[in-house]
Amino acid sequence: MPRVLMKGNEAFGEGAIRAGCRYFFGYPITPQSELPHYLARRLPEVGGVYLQAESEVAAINMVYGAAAAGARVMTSSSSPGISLMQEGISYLAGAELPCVIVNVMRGGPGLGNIAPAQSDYFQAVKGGGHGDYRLLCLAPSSVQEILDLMGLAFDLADKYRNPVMVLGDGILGQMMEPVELPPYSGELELPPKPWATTGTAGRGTRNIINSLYIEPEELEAVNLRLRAKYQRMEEEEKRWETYLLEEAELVLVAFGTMARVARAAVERLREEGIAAGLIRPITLYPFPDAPFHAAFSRARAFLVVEMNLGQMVEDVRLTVEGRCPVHFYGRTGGVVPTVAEVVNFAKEVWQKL
Amino acid sequence: MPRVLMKGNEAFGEGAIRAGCRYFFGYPITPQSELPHYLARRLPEVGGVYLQAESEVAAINMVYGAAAAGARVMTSSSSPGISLMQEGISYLAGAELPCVIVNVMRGGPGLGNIAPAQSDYFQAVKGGGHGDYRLLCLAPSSVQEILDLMGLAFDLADKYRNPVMVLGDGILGQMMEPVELPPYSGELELPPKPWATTGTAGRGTRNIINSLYIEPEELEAVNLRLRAKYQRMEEEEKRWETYLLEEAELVLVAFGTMARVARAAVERLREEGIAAGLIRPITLYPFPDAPFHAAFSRARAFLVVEMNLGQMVEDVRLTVEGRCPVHFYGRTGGVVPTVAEVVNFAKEVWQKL
Amino acid sequence: MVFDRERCKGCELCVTVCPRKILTLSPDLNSLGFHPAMITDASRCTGCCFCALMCPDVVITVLREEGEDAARADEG
Amino acid sequence: MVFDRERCKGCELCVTVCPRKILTLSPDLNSLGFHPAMITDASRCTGCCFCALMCPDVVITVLREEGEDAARADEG
Amino acid sequence: MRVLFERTRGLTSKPFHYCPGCTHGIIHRLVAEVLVELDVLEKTVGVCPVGCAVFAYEYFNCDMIEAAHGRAPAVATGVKRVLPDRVVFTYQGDGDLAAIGTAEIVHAAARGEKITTIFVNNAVYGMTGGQMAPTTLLGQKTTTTPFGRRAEEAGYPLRVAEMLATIEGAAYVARVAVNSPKNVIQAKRVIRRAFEVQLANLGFSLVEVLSTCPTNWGMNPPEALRWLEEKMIPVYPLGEFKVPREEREHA
Amino acid sequence: MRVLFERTRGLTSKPFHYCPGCTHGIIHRLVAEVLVELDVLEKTVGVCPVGCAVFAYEYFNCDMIEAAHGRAPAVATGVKRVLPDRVVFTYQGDGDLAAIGTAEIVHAAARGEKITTIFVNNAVYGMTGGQMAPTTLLGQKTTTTPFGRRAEEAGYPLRVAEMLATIEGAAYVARVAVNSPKNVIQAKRVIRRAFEVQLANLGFSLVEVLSTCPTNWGMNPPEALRWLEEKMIPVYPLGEFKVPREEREHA
Amino acid sequence: MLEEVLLAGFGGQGILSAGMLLAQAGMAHGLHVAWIPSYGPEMRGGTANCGVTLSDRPISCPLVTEPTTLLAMNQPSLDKFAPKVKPGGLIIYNSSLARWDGELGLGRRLLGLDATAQAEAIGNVRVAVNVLVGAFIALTQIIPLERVKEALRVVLPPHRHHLIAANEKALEVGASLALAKVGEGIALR
Amino acid sequence: MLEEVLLAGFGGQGILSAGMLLAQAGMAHGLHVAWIPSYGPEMRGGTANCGVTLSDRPISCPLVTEPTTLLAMNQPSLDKFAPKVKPGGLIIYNSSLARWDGELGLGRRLLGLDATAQAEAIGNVRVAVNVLVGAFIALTQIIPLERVKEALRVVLPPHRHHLIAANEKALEVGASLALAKVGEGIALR
Ligand SMILES: Cc1ncc(C[n+]2csc(CCOP(=O)(O)OP(=O)(O)O)c2C)c(N)n1
Ligand SMILES: Cc1ncc(C[n+]2csc(CCOP(=O)(O)OP(=O)(O)O)c2C)c(N)n1
Ligand code: SF4
Ligand code: SF4
Ligand code: SF4
Ligand code: SF4
Repeated sequence: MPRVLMKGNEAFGEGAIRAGCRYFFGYPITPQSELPHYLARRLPEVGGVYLQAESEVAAINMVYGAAAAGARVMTSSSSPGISLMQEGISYLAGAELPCVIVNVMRGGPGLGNIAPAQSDYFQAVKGGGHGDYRLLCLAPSSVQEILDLMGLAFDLADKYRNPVMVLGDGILGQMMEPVELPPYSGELELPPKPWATTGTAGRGTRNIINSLYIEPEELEAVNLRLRAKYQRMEEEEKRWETYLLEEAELVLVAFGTMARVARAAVERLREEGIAAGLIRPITLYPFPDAPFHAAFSRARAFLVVEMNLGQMVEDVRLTVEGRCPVHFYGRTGGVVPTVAEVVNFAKEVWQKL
Repeated sequence: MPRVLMKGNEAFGEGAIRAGCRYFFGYPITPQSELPHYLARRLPEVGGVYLQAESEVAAINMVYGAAAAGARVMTSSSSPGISLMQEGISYLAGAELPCVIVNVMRGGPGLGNIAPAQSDYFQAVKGGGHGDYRLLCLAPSSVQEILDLMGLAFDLADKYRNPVMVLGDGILGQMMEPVELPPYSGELELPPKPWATTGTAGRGTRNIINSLYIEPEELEAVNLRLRAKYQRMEEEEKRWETYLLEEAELVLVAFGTMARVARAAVERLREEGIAAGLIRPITLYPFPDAPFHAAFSRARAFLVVEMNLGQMVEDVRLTVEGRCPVHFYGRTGGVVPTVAEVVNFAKEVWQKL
Repeated sequence: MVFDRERCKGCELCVTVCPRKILTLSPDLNSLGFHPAMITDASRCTGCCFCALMCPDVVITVLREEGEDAARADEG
Repeated sequence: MVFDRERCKGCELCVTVCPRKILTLSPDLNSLGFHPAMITDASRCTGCCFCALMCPDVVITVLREEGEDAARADEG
Repeated sequence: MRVLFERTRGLTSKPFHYCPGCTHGIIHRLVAEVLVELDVLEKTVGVCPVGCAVFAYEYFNCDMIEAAHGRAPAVATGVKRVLPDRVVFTYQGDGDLAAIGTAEIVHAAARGEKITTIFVNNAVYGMTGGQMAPTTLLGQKTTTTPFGRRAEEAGYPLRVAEMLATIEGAAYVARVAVNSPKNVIQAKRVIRRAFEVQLANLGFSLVEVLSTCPTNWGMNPPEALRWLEEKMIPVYPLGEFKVPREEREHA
Repeated sequence: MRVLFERTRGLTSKPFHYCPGCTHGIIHRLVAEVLVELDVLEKTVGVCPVGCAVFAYEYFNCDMIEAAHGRAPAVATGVKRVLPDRVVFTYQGDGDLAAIGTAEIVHAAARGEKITTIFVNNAVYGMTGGQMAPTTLLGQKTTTTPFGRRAEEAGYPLRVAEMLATIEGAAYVARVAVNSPKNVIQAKRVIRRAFEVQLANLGFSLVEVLSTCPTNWGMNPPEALRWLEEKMIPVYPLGEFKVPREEREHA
Repeated sequence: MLEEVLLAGFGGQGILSAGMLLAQAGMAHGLHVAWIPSYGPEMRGGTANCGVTLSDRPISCPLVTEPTTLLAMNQPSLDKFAPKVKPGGLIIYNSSLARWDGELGLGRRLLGLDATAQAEAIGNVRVAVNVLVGAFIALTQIIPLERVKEALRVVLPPHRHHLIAANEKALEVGASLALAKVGEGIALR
Repeated sequence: MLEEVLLAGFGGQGILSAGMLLAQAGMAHGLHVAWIPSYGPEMRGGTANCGVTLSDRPISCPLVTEPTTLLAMNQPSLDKFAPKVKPGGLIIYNSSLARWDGELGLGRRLLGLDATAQAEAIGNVRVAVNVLVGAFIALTQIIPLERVKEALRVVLPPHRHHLIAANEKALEVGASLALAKVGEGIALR
C-alpha cells in the first residue's frame, strides 16, 4: 500500500472524496483552510462542486439543501464558524438530513486565537443548538485516522440520517503524517435516498424535507423517533481505543491530539513503574462507557486530560458515578499540555492515592 | 403595593426597565414577541432606545456594541434565534461584556413549533458557543419572579462582567399573573464602568474591548481569569427554592414552568401520603448543589421532571454522584407534562423503591 | 361559475373586482364560519374571470357553455 | 528627510513614486531583516512628500529648512 | 362546456391557511400555474420560507423543502448545485428575504445562482404578529413601531429589487403587484419570465410581488388592496429592473 | 525647520504588522489624520474587523472595539445608539464586509446609521491565506479558485459601493484607491467627507478603498500597485456614488 | 376554592379578552389568578382558547388541563374540550353556533345559551362571549358580577370604552338567562 | 531511536519545506515520522518553525516540545529555542545571521555554519536551510543523505524541480562542513 505524507486538513478532504462526498460548502477560517484549499482543487477533478459560501450560516444551509437533494455533502470550519452554524445544525438534525461537519477547534471564547484547543466538546456532544437533538461525534487522533473516520462519518450519517461531527484541532489539522492511500477507485455504490427532494418525476408522490410540526404531539413523536435513533447509536456505535488498560490502576482518559500526549505520558509513567493505562474515546457521542466498566475492577483513579478547562470530564464522571475519584488536568486557550506536564500531574495524583 | 395583571413577556421588559436597562436590540420571534412590542412602546417613554435588528446575529452584536459603550442592554429571542446568537454570546463572554439575554424557549429542534419547551438547557448552561465560557443562567417560574430576576440579572451581569441568560418558556412568556409593581421611581444609580469604550476624552488612556489573544499563554490567562469568576459565582450566586424538602423521601427536581407543575404534583403526592418534596433551581448555572446535599440524609430517590428528553438531569446526576437513584420524566416538542402524569410517574417510582 | 363554498373565506375580493357587480356574500355561514361568495345573476357574467384571478383561495371555477361568448360580447 | 529605519519593511513603494528617483534601499538589514529605504541625494528633494504619502508603514518624516522651498523650486 | 378558469394541478387540494383576503394565495396560484404551463412541475424543487408561507410545502404540488428563516437562497443553492437540471425556486417574505436573509439573497444573486426567487413584499412581518419589516413604509404603524416608522430610529424602506438589480449575476429582477386583475395578469407574465430565465440558464431571477396583509395592516381585504395601490406602489414602483443581457442588447 | 510630513498622533507608536507594501497602512494613516484634523480623536470609538486589520485596535489612538467577523456595523450601531454624540467608525475588509457581513452593512445603511465605514477592498481574503473574496476579479487565481475565478461556479465580483448607493439611508458612498500619491490625496479628502457627513448627522457614510495585498496576489509591492490600477479600477471605478441629499439638490 | 376555566372559540370572538376579564376581576376580588392563552400557529381566523385559574390559595400549576368549567363559543371547541372537563364540572356553550348531541357523563352540567343571537340583539356580535361569562359568574358566584363589570374598564383599552355598556349588558343577559335555566334545571349529560 | 528536530527561522527561509523534506526522507527510509508546523498569526514575514519527529517506533506524541536537535536559521530562533533543547542535544545554527554567546550546558552540542553565505555561493539564498539539514544528516546519520536528495523530488513542486541541483549542493556542503567541524570537535557549551 503506498504511503504518502499528508496534512490532517488534506486528509479530511481526501477522506471525504473517497467516501463519495462530492459537495463542499464552506467559509475559510484558520486553522482548517487547507481543507477547502485542497477540495477547491480536488473536487472538480472528480466531478464534484466546491463552493465558497458567503458565511458559515449560508454554508450550513447550503449543506442542508444539498443533503435534501440526496447528496453526500460536508462543510468544515473552526470554533467561531461552528458557533454560527448552530441553528442550521439543529435544523439538519430536526429534518433528519445526513451530512458531515468538521470542526478543527481553536482557542476560544470569542475571537480567541488560532492555536489548537478542545474547548468545543460540550457544544459538539451536548447540542450547541436548540432542541433535544444529538450529533454523532467522532474524534480522530492521527492523520491516518482522519482519513478512515471520514469514511465512517459519511456512512453513519446516511445510516442514521443524522449530521455527524468530526472533531479535530489545530494540531491535527496542520500536522503531516504518513498515511496509507490505496489507489483511488472512483465512484462508490451509495445507498439510495428515496426520501430526497429531487423532483417528483418518476416517483409520483411528493417528498418534503421539514422540521416544522406545529402540533406538540407531532413534534414530540419526531423527537421520540430521534431519541430511538440515538439509543440505537448508543447500542451500536460506541468506539474507543485502550492502551495498557488491562492492568491499569491509574487510567488516563483523553481524545484527539490530547490522547497522543496522554499515550506518551502513559509510556513514561510505565517506565517509572506506575501502572498507568489509557482510554481514548473515538466516539464522543455516544460516549463509550464499556472501557470504563472494564477498568473499574482495578482502577484506583481516573485522570482526564483535555485541551480545555474540563468538559469531557463531565461525561467521565457521569460514567464513573462516584465509583472512584476522577481527576482533571487541562490547559486552554491554545496551550497544549506537554507530556512532562501530564506525567507530573499524574504522579501527583498517584502519590496521593 | 399595587397589583396588576401582567404577561410574562411584558414582565421581562418592565423588569429590565426597572433595572435601568435602556437599550433593547432584538428580532421578533414567537413566543416572545410581546416583549419587543412592550419595549417598543415603553423604552421611548423612559428615554431609551428600542431597535429592531435585521437578525438575531445582528442583534447580539448590537448588544455587544452597546455593552462596550457601557450601557445596561438586553436582547431576547426564542430557541432558533438563540442558536444564531451563539458566536456573539461567546464573544461577549470572551470580551467580558455584561448584558442580559432572554430565551423564551419553544419546541425544537429546527423550526420545531412555538409551544413551550425547556430543551435549550444544555445550550444555556454548558455553552452553546465555542470556548471555555459559562453564562450565569436564571430560571424564573412565575411572572412576579420574572420581574424580580430581571433586576438581579442586570446586577449580576455588571458584577461579573459576564452575559446573563434568563431562561423562560412559552408558557411563562404568554401567561398573565398578578405582580406587585411599586410606583416606578425613575433613574437608578448604576455602577460606573471605567473600562467602557466611550471615547478617551477626560480619561487620557485608551479603552479596548477585545477577545483576541494571539499568544496561547495570554489567552489561557484570560480563560483562567474567567474561570476564577465562575468559581466566585459558584461560591456566591447559587440560588434555589425548596418545598417540603425537609422530610422528603422522594425529591422532585424541576425549574421554570415545570416546577409549577411539579409543585402541584408534590401537593397531590402528599395528599396521597407520599413524602414528596421539591428542589427548584433558580440559578441553572451555577447549579445549586446545597439543597441536594441537604436532602441526601432522607431522600430515597430523585425525580427530575423537564420539558425535554433529559438535560438538567445530567447536572443532578453529577451532583448526586450515584448516592441514590435519579429518575427522569420528561415530555418534549411543546408538550407540557400534566400534574396527573407527573404524579403517576412519581407513584411508579415510589412503588419500586 | 362554480364556487367551492367550503374554501371561501368571505374576503370579498371577488365581489370588489367584478365589473358587473354580480357577486355578493351569501347570508349563511360555511363550516369555517365565513359567509361564502355567490353569484347573483349568472346570466350577466361575461366570463372575464376577474373574480377568479383575484380570489386568494382559488375558490372559483369559471365555466362557459360553448358559443356563449359571442352572445355575451355585445352586452357590455 | 528622516527614515524610521527600524519600521521600514523595504517595500520600495517610496522608491517607486519618488519623482526625482533619489530614494533607494540600503544594502544593510534592519533588525526585522529588511533592507530599509534611504535617500541618496537629499539636496535634490523637492519636498513633494510623495514618498511619505505612499509609505504604508509611516516611516518617513519630511522636514525642510525655512526658505529652502524657493531655492529648490526652479530646479525641476 | 368550456373551462375558462380552473384550479391548477400545480396546487395540492389543501385549503390555504392564510387569512381571508391575504394575497399570498394569489401568488401561490400564479407560481403553480406557471410551473404547470412550463411543464416543469415534476422536476421542480421549491424552498419555503419561515413566515406566513411557512406551510407552502403543503400547497405546491411538487417536492418542497422547509428552510430556516432567511436561508432559502442558500438551501436552494445547495439543491441546484446537486441537481443542476431541476427547476429550483424560493418563496420568501420581506422579513425572511430583506432582513435576516439579506446576505443569502445578495450572494445568490452575485453568484448568478440559477434559481428563481418569489419575494412577497407585504411591508410587515405577518406571521409573528405585525412587526416592522425592512419594507415597512415611513409612518406605518406596526407592533414594533407603535408610533409609526420614523426614519430617525428605524431607518428607511429597503427597495430590494432596485438594490439587487445592481448585481451582475442577477439576470432578471422585476417588481409586480397583485392588487387588481390587470396587475395579477402582469404578475403572472413576469413570474413566467423569471422561470424562463432559469430554464435558459441565464442566471439568478427574482420577482418582488407587492402583497397585502389585511390582518396586520388592520384593514379589510378590499381596503388593503387600495392601500397597496395608493401607499405602496409609489414607494415601490412596478417594473422590470434588470433583464437578461442578450435582451438588453437587442432592445 | 518646517515639518512637511510627520506621523500623526492619531496613530499609536506601535509598528504595523502588515506585510511589506500592504496598503492597509496607508489607509490607517489617512483615517487617523482625518480624525485628528477634525479634532474628534478623543470622542471617537472605532470598530475593528476580523481580517488583516484585526489588530487595528493597537494602531488607532482612540477607544477601539474588536468585533466578530462581519459584525462591525452592528457593533458600531450598538455604540452609536448609546453614545449619539461620539464619532463611530468601522474598518472592514471585503471578506468581512462584503461576504459574511453583507446583511449588517446593508441594514446599517438602510437605517441611515450615523456611522462611517472604511471598506478596504483588496479583492482577496488576506488574513486567512488568500481565498476568494466576493470582490475577487474574474479569472483571478486564489487559494480557493486555483484555476481562476469563473463566474459559472463562483459568481461575479460584487460592487459594494454601487449596491449600497441604491439605499436611501446611505448619505455618502464613494470609492477611492491608494495606488498613487494623487489617489492617496483624493482618498483622504473623501474619507474626511465621510466623517463630516457623520458629524452633520446626515446618515450612513461609506468609503470603499481599493487596496493591495502583495502577499496573496503573489506580487512585489510596486507590481501590486500597478495591478490595482490596471485590473481593479476598470472593474471598480472610482468616484462618488451618493452624496447627501442637500448637496445633490444644490448641484 | 379552585376554579379552572377554559374559554374557547374562533379567533376574533374575543375569547382571550374575556379570559383576561375574569382574571382581572378575580384579582380585584382578592383571589389568586392566572391566565394562559393557547397561542397556536399564528394562523388568523383559527381557533383561540385560554385558561383562567381562580383560587383562594396560591396557584401551584397555572395550566388548565382538566377544566372545572368550559365556556365554548363554537362547535369545534365544544367537541374538543367538553370531554376534558372535570367530573361534576360545568359546560356553557354558545348554542347559536354549536350543539351538543353526545354523551358526557361524570356529572358534568351542560348549559347552552344563544350568545351570538343575544349579542346581535344587544347590537354587537363581539360581546357574545360575555353572555357566557355572565352565566358562569351567575352560576358559580365566584366573583360578584359588579367586580366583573368594573374590570371591563381595566381590560378594555380606552378607545374601546364606548363598548363598556354593551359588554355589561351581555354579562347581565348571560347571568339572568343562566339563572332562569337553573330554575328550569340544567341538563346533566 | 527517536529524533525530535525543531527547525526555526524567518518566514520565507523555507523552514517548513525543509521540515517536510526530513519527514519525507524519513518515511521513505522506513521510519515513523510526523511533521508539525507552528502556524502563528497569519502575519507575513514573521517567524516560522516546525517540528519533525523521526523514530523507529510508532510515534505517540508528535509534538516537539523538547527537541533533540534544533536547526536555527536566525537569531530570534536560536535565542528562543536553544534553551529548550534536550540535555545532550544538538544545535546547528546559521552563523551568517545569528551568533551565540550565552551558556547552554547540559551537554548540548553547538555548531554554527554560515548557511546563508554558503547558499549565496551556491547561487540561491533560499537553499540555505538545507545546509543545516545536510549537517544534521551527516552528524546523526539517521537517514542516508541519498534518501534526502531523493525526497527533494517529492517535496518540491514540479515547477521548482530546476532547483533540485542547488538544494542537493546545499545538503552536501552542509554535510561536509559539519563533518569537518566534527573533526575539529564541536563546541560543548
Ligand atoms: C431565526 C428565526 N428568527 C425569527 C423567527 C420568527 N419569525 C418567523 S416568521 C418571521 C417573519 C415573517 O415575516 P415575513 O418574512 O415578512 O413573511 P410574512 O409572514 O409577512 O409572509 C419571523 C421573524 C424564526 N422563526 N426564526
Ligand atoms: C466567523 C468567522 N469566520 C471566519 C473567520 C476567519 N477569517 C478571519 S479573517 C477572514 C477574511 C479576511 O478577509 P478580508 O475581510 O477581505 O480582510 P483582509 O484580511 O483581506 O484585510 C476570515 C474568513 C473568522 N475569524 N470568524
Ligand atoms: S375572493 Fe375567493 S375567498 Fe374571497 S370572497 Fe370571493 S370566492 Fe371567497
Ligand atoms: S515605503 Fe516605507 S516601508 Fe516601504 S521602503 Fe519606503 S520607507 Fe520603507
Ligand atoms: S398575517 Fe398577513 S401575510 Fe399572514 S396570512 Fe394573514 S394576512 Fe396574510
Ligand atoms: S496578507 Fe495581504 S492584506 Fe494582509 S497584511 Fe499581507 S498584504 Fe496586507
